[in-house]
Amino acid sequence: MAVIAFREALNQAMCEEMERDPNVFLMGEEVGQYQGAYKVSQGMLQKFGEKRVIDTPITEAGFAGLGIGAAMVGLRPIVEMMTWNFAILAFDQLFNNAAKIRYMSAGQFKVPLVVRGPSGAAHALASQHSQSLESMLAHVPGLIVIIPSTPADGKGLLKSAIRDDNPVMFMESEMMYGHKGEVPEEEYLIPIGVGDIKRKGEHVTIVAWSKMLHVSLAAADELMKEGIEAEVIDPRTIRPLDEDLIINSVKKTNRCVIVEEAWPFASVGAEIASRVHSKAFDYLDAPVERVNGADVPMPYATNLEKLALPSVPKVVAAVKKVLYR
Amino acid sequence: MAVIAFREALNQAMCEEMERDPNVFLMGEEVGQYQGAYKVSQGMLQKFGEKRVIDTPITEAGFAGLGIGAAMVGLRPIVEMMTWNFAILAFDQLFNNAAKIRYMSAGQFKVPLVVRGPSGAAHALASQHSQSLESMLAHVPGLIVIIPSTPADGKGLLKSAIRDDNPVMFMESEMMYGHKGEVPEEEYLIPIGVGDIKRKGEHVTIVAWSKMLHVSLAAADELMKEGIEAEVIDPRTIRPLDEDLIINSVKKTNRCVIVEEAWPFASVGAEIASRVHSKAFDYLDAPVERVNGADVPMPYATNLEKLALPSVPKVVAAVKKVLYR
Amino acid sequence: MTTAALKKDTKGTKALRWKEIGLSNAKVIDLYRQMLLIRRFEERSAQEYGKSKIGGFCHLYIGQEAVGVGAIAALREDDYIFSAYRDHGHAIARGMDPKGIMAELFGKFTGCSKGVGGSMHMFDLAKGFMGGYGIVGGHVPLASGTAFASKYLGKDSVTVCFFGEAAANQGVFHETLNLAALWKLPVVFICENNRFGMGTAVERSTAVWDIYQKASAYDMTRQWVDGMDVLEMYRVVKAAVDRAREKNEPTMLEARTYRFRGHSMSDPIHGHYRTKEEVEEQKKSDPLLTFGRELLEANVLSQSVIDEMELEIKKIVDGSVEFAEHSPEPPADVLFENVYV
Amino acid sequence: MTTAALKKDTKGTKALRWKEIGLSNAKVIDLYRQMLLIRRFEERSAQEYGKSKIGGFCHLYIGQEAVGVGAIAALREDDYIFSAYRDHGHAIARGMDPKGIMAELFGKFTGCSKGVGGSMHMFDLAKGFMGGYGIVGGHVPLASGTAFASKYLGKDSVTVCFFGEAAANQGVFHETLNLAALWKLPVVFICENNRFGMGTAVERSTAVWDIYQKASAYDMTRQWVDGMDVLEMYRVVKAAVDRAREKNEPTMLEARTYRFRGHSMSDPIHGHYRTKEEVEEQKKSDPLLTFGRELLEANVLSQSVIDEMELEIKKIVDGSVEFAEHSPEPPADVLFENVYV
Ligand SMILES: Cc1ncc(C[n+]2csc(CCOP(=O)(O)OP(=O)(O)O)c2C)c(N)n1
Ligand SMILES: Cc1ncc(C[n+]2csc(CCOP(=O)(O)OP(=O)(O)O)c2C)c(N)n1
Ligand SMILES: [Mg+2]
Ligand SMILES: [Mg+2]
Repeated sequence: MAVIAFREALNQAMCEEMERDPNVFLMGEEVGQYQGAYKVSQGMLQKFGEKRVIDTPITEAGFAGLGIGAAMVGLRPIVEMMTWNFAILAFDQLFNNAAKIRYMSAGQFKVPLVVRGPSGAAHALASQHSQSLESMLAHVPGLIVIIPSTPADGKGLLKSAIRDDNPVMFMESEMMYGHKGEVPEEEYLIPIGVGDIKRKGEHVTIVAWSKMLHVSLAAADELMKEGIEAEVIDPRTIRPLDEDLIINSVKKTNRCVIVEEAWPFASVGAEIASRVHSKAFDYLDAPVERVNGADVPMPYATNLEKLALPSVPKVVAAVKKVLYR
Repeated sequence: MAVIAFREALNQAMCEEMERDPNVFLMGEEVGQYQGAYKVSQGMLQKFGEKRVIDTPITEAGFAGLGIGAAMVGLRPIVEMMTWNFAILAFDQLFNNAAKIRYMSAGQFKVPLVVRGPSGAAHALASQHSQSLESMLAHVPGLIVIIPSTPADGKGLLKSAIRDDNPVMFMESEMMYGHKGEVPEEEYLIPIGVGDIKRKGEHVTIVAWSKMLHVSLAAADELMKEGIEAEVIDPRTIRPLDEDLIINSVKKTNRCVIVEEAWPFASVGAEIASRVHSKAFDYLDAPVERVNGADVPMPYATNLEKLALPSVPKVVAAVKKVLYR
Repeated sequence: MTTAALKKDTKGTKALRWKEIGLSNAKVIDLYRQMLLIRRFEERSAQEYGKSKIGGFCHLYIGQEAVGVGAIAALREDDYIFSAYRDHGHAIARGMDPKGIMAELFGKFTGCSKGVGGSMHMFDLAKGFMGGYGIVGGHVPLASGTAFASKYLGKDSVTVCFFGEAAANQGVFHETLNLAALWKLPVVFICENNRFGMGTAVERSTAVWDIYQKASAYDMTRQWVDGMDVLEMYRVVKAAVDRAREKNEPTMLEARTYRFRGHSMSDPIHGHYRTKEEVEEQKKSDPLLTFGRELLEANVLSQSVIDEMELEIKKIVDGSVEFAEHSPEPPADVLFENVYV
Repeated sequence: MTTAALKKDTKGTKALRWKEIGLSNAKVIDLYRQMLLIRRFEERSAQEYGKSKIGGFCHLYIGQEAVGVGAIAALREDDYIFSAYRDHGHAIARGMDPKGIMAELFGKFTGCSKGVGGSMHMFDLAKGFMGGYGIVGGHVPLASGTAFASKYLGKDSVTVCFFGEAAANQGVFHETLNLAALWKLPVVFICENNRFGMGTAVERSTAVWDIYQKASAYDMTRQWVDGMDVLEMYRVVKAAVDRAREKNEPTMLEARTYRFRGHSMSDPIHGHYRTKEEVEEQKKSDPLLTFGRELLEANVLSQSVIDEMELEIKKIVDGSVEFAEHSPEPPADVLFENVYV
């Protein structure tokens, strides 16, 4: 298998699907001539030309809506949001149009749209540029929410997202674009809605995605030193959620920790905790612990930002708590 | 005590605060000349004049932002959203500006703003006009979210909201504007963040707010016939949440049902369920049950809409489930 | 600019104007008939709403018929139409079955959106009727999307988007016009300026009362049209649609019209925001009245033909109510259908 | 319209132009000094960013100094200023302490936002500096809010709002201009057209390249200004601010300028989106160069005075770095402060 960076895996996924289907095109700010704000679309303008790799004005609601309309008549737009923070400007288009058109039209129209871009904190980008908004997106029926954590998952899931006939919100991580990982040479897809056990373990189940998956794996290494074997589960898709994978793991370990970069209140982590408590009620030996980003706007100062984000020590502490150690 | 309608109680709260403080003003679509889309601002233009009761163009992001800027320099705007569904267009202003300006400026500026309007389903308004979005608002640190269920609570809380120096999201219910209830003659305030036990009971705790509080009270009456005494708790404020009130009740009843009009995934109900499970872990005799609006865009047809919303039978069934009856 | 300036100016004698724009007598009679069908259909809808057979919001098109009928007559079958929540008239003008529209209003399974969409969300894939939408201005960018797709796919389908004058104050309208002008998309924006956004007069909601002039910020071809004159609507929209089809040139049109009824069934016809007198005055330019008179004077229509037409239309409308009445509600499992593919 | 048309046209001889607009020699020397301070401060910021003393995004104002300095010189102490993320220059021009600005860039507790705001979010209540904002266009409506408050409170404080030409494509810009024009708010919108939004040339992002003309959709007083000429900026903004103060008349100004550096420290100065030659060509109208020459020719400045100025400014900049270096990080509990009052 080739070892490539996350951004490269995403780039491959888009290129392969665009070669496969002429109705797939990429649109967004700086995706073309500039080669992508984070270089995810590097080389794509040269490869596919201005017709299919389109630079937009800074007008998130406008081009998101344009993408939705185009999808209604058979195109398969990939709309890049320079970051998901800016997509808030397009929430009306995503929540009231993309998510509802199929339902309102009683199935006459579908919206095969992918909206993708980086999510969450990078380094010292401060409050308006550091948000993890998957909880809001996942709250809305009609939307699919995918948030991969490895190059291989990113490629396989982005290809599935582009082929899916539903509006898919695809969340990446600025900090992970450089992460390298093995990616199969041959073509492959990863099914939407199927989670993955990233590390097997017997003593506790840790559920985490995107950047936090890596924090959790590092924590698992730490815990190993003390003989604690953590099972680390990556849902990969947030909506629909692979509930069985999580519940079955908890039924085995009897303990669960959820690690999430987002704010805690009414978050995806809250949803998972609620389900684990209800569906593994008789198996839990301790209440589910949730490790979240601090419930504050992200501060600029690096020392504070570090304190605001989930970390290996915080995860280790949470695991020990559920183990009463 | 006088018996008045919910809309009248809100109207009184605004009028009293505007008489008390010249810097308070009301702005929104149709609030003036038209006397309010739902007549909440009836008579206010006549009473306070065009300077303080201002009709806006249909431009939610624009006038929400205008309100935030005005609040930064000492005014206390009440911004009416004709319905919260339309406020999605202003989410960037509310999430990135209102919620963060105090934090980003290290406390130099504050945003004493109230954004209010009806939330949730009315009758056959279909998918774009029937949403309960409190979960998204409550996810954001920096915002306060209030969602009262009686005229008295509405008046006392709206007055507190107008006097509060934080941005307050105040959610009403189209269906409740006509609800009548006793409201004290003398001036009073209800503190933000303090819940209320709307009915005392020993066997089960039902947590519900806004319209669902009334569905839950009706269900409690039903249950009474079978000798089941439900304690019905109305948080009144969603963020900050009166957690102790809920946890203490559950510690007493050992059972909890959460009734919520909103979609289930990553909702306020999920947050409450997660906290109840964690903080009353050793007291729960059954997993928390959640009764939610169906996880679909709201259909138009009345028969389907009815099926989509929480109902007395659904709440009764949930209560019986946690009671293993 | 004064309020008066917003009213239509006269266009002198109209004798056989339609010949000059290539419309046959049969065609103009059909235009008249479509307007009459919409009028009667909506009057009946109002009655059924009164009987609570129809729920929710119900926004009538009465008074504005000439806009939709004239504009849509200029379209081809493979063109796309987007509407807002005031969409019944557009749906009928597009040739959608009145039965399916009335059934939709009744929330029945036989409705054009199977009863899940309702008054504000009529859809018809086969007719290129891309839907009615309830968020003011929210559908405008969608129209640039279908226009983009036509260009991308090398199809010459044109998109027409209807919206009100108050919607032109929404940011996304501005964003969309910029995209359409910048990328030269085959779309015609038709702003139905009926003078009010709910209870707010256009003069109180926007700084420039000539709505079509807003397109100057995008250097887009623009003009206003007498929205009470079905032939003018046809003529001007036809020209715009041809420009879009042949040159991918977008156009912004302002159709000056008037809403005879309240904003929705639950709103007053007049009151705080406009006087009874103003409404009565405006009714003098009722498109059915004026166009009917024109056709009678030209002996293209006779009163007896109109009477027959009324009878035929009454049958259609009665039939649609009949159909809606006897249609089944959507079965329970429809609640969970079509959330995802 | 061609790209060339976006470049400033010459205004003939400039000899003692400032006298005609009522500025003393001392004042214009101060304007020059402010531009120099911003330039040196930002050059140093770039170095410190290179040393990772400064993190996150860091958008330099180099090349655009004349816009902020000229405009802000036309304001009163009780006026309000809103900026975007390219806000260091505006903050310095407003007289904020370079120490506090550098400390903010360093993320220190002594910063103007105590280190929690950072490069994009500088605030100074006392100076009426209402903040720098990171969402393109997102701060524009806030400016209409402070202007609204001035009118509401009967104060004659004027609000000035800076934003880039690409921000003018955002819907909320359109919504805000309509509100400001409709309600006659005392606000001056200053669009800094530096020809690019990140890597996108203005011609590729908007249908009308004369950005100031977008205000025609709101019938708002508008004009373009040579943003490389600090005196022109002062003159035109002063007139606009006076109109706002005296007649509550809003104005939209387009300052034509150029960004000499990359969009942010992490972006290339030239490359895919513009050539080295273009940048070099533009540098010929560097406001420090041209205005410095003008003052020298007029014998208002001498090289020795400029040299002293450089020394004095170097001390200030060194001092600010010194100060930032030795300032403490925000204590941990600051993380949870100021979320709520
Ligand atoms: C974003 C949004 N804001 C407010 C509303 C409530 N509303 C529905 S229609 C309407 C008036 C729209 O007027 P106009 O655009 O002129 O269209 P008309 O109703 O006159 O056809 C308003 C305020 C809405 N549906 N969406
Ligand atoms: C809503 C939003 N979209 C995208 C971005 C990313 N971004 C930051 S600055 C910028 C370019 C803005 O250009 P312009 O408005 O001309 O201002 P300039 O940077 O040239 O000063 C972009 C795309 C953002 N911060 N906010
Ligand atoms: Mg209207
Ligand atoms: Mg720029």
